Amino acid sequence: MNHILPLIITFLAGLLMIVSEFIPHKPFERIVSELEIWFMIISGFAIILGQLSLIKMNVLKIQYKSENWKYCVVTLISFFIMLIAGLLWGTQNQGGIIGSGESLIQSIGSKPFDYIFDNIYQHLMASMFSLLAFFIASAAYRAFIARTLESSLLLISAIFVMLGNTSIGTSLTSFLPENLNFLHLPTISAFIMDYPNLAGQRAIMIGAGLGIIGSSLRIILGIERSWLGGKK
Amino acid sequence: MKITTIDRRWIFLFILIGVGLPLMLPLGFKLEVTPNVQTVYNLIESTPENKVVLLSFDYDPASKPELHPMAFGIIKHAIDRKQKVACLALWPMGSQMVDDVYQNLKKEMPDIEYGRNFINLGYKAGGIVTIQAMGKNLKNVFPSDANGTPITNYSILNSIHTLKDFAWICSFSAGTPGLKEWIMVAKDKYNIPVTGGTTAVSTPGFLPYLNDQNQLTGLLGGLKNAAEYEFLIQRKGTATAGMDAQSVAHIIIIAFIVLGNVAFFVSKKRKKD
Amino acid sequence: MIQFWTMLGLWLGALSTLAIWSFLYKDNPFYKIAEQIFVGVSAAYWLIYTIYNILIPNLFSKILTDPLANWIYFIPGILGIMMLLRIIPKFEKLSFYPLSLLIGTTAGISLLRFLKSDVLSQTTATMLNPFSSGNLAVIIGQFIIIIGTITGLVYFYFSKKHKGFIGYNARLGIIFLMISFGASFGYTVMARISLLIGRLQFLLGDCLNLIK
Amino acid sequence: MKKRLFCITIALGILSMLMSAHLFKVTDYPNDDGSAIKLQWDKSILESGHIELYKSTDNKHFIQIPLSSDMTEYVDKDSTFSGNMVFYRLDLKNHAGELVNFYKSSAIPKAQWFNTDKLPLLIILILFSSAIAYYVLSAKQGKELYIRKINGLDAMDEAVGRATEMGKPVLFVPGIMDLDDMQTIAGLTILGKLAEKTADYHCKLIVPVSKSMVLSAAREIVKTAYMQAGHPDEYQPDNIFYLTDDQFGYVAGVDGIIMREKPAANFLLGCFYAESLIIAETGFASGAIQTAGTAQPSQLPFFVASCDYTLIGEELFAASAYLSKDPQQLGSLKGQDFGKLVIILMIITGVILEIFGIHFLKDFFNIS
Repeated sequence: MNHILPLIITFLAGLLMIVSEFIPHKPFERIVSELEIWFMIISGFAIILGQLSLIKMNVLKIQYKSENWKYCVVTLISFFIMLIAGLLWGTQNQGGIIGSGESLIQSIGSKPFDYIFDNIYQHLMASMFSLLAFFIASAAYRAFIARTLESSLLLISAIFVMLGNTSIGTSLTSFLPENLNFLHLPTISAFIMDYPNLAGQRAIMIGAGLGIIGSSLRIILGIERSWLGGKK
Repeated sequence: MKITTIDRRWIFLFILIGVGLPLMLPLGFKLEVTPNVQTVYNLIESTPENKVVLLSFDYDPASKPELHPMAFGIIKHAIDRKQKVACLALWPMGSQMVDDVYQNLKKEMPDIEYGRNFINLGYKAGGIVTIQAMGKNLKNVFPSDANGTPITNYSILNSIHTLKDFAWICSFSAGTPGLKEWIMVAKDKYNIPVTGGTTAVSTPGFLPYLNDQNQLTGLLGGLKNAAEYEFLIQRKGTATAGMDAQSVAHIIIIAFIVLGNVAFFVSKKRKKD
Repeated sequence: MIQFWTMLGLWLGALSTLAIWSFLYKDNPFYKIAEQIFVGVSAAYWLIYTIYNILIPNLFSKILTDPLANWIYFIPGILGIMMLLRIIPKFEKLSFYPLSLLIGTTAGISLLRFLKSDVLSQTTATMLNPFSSGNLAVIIGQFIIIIGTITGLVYFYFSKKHKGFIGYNARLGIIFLMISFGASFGYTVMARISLLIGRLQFLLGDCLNLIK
Repeated sequence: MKKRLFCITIALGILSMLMSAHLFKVTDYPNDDGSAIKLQWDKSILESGHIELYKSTDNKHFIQIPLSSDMTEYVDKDSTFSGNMVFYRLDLKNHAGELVNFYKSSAIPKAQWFNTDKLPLLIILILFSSAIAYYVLSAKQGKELYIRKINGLDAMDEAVGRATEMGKPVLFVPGIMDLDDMQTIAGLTILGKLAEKTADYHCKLIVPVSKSMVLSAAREIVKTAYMQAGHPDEYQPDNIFYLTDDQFGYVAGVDGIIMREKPAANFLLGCFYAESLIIAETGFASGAIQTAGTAQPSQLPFFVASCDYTLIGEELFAASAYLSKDPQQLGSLKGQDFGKLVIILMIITGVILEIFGIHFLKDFFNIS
């Protein structure tokens, strides 16, 4: 029963958002933009919740000396170094508790927070991202096998588009005369991208859009309440 | 069949080498030069000596891999043709991009001299409004260069009063403000030839400007076009290397797909037998 | 001094890259360390980011400078604290109130946004005259768009068995979906290889000076 | 004579006012909250010189509005408008900067209660919502509803069973977005059903999350599921934990978990971006059965390529109805299908009309 009030709040908030779309009159637009700021503030508080969970989990692992517990020490140390650096001297645009660390900038080149960001964090991000170059190759090798009609189509359209986008594709078909231009790999690749690909994407977008509309309505009407944990 | 379960780490190794090697030793795959790139090349090639040209750096480090090689190639070409290059930035980080290109150019081109045939005017906020103001009076907008030295100290801009005095304008553009604003003011209003370099993502949006009215005089779109330009000026730079690496990586991936399929059909046949 | 720190920065960057890549071979202590540093540093980064860029400008500075004019911000402030009270099991249920506000708002906003930009605008974009161009390829292409979109939608039809006429259309729909997946896969390869090129340019160029 | 001249002057004045009303139009900006006025002037004005625009709230003190020289339209947005008359003057100057002519006009900014531009949106919204509501109600009254097979979901039991046999955990990844993305909520709904199964099988369920609010919601959902399955004591909140908000930091962590815990079944359901393939390929290498689902068209190819089962787009949102077989949920799914039917009919009608050069339907639903 203690779910009644949250469900009413959900209903009213959802309804307000929908109604305000159609009413240009004051104060509806203002309410919507205000609620967006509220959203940010609440999730801003929530982020602390996540950090506490992170610290707790790592401390527990260290305490019980569970497997790989030594690495949890690394997590905690790097977390607190970054946190303290940010709190004490601030970030690129903001000063911290004890100022902006001008003398540190003189010797390191930037604030400690930014130094870690530029020299460690950014590289970790870029390297993790670049793993995709390897994985996209291994996934292609495994998935693009002409087992069925579907997987053959997947394979063929992928290869045409891949070839059409680099210089090899251009040179492979460059011997073809001008009036057979439609057989040039870049032309075929562009055709696949512009038509069948677009059609597939559209069907997914419209379908998923309807799915989102349906789920949103279920949530607003209180039919879908799993996020509250309970069913009824 | 063993080959269907090939350790995927072999694929990783091939990709790593296939991308790494061409970066160090560019192969220079033959590229078909597309008409838009040729137009840009012709524009610079046909501009008389001692004319001053304007380059606008409208991007930040995120688009560096694509736009940097273009900026480098075009400036080098212009200076080789004995034109004088003035650079400015409509994006805050653009000025650093200019410096970076200049430092690298200096290593290759000893006859480049700051203030005589190259100048960095630095960053100005305001986008289209700034461009319009330059159309009226350039020296009001840029009284000094990026380092704060008055531009009258240098000889390069002696003959320049407004935008109209530049032989052509080129914008390396990753968004707004950028090439579009230059077309709207410099080309549409003052009828100065405008060309540009854009990221692959934003290229389709500029194709309509390549029309009968020559709103754009050629366009470099993405790494592939940058490599074609390097091919035209006969310099194997980072775009060529990058494009080579792309091609090799694509060949490797396709080769593995073919291998996988062959193995699949062979094993299917054996099962049948 | 500054040179030392720049040099150290390059080394740190190179080591981070190699440690992450070592995962491609197998899980190992270097990856584990890099992973944990990544998790720790990024968690702290987002915390600091949230404090400086969201909580201070949107809440604290408003409440502290002029609490009376900005009284309304006490509401999200209190809701935020209710969210935090999840830590104490006794007050756990209090977090339902901010959560229900957020979910209701999300549902309302998504409903309209997707109706407008995904459903309606994609539908009108498909209402095209296939014969509008004289080019045969374009005419075929436009027919493909119309048929592909419709049959793709039939594939997502849930309340009818996929057999007979519907089954036939749904099968055609899945064919279009597969071509589309293959095409976007192939199209993405180039972008992903570029990421590796960027990394190698850092390692081979900036660190080792092997790239001219 | 003087009288005649006077008459002519008056007539000319009226004429010029009429002309100016034609050449320089000032009207209330429609469908807004009363904070904008729309100004339009004829292109012919620009031919004889350049223009300067001034505005005033008292018709005495005019202030200039900066314009660029080629504009023929301007929307004056001013939040200080209070429903009083606003006056505008358009000065035409020659190249020497001398005033050649001027035009004056005024308007009262008004706020509207309904945005008529959005009428088609409202029509479709009411149509779809009432269809969904109708089917939900008829389902409530006991009408049997059919739902077609969704592959990945049937395999859920099998995957959890296999994990239990092998004594390995099940991993659930809800994507990297917060609760403000409906895909995350759809993923969490499936998590509830999954948790009931792992509770039944006494199988360990690991849920690393990337957003704190998702952490709260996921814990609540799993806790309830374990209670409903009759094993509240087996619920372990610490198995649902936060890693980091960062996209790739999160992936690094998830990859680590996959390689160390070696879960036998991975469920990747929610909103995914570039990380989709990194997680799916690592999961494949670890030998897990993988079920993925997202509505991100750009990431679906990678899930299709490296996972065993993929929920494509709308299937992700249909999953909770499919798994629960709850009549109300099934009813809303039926309503969505009605929406699809309407759209297919709209497309077919639209295409036919377009072929005959009738653009009415397309234009009507084209909302900018």
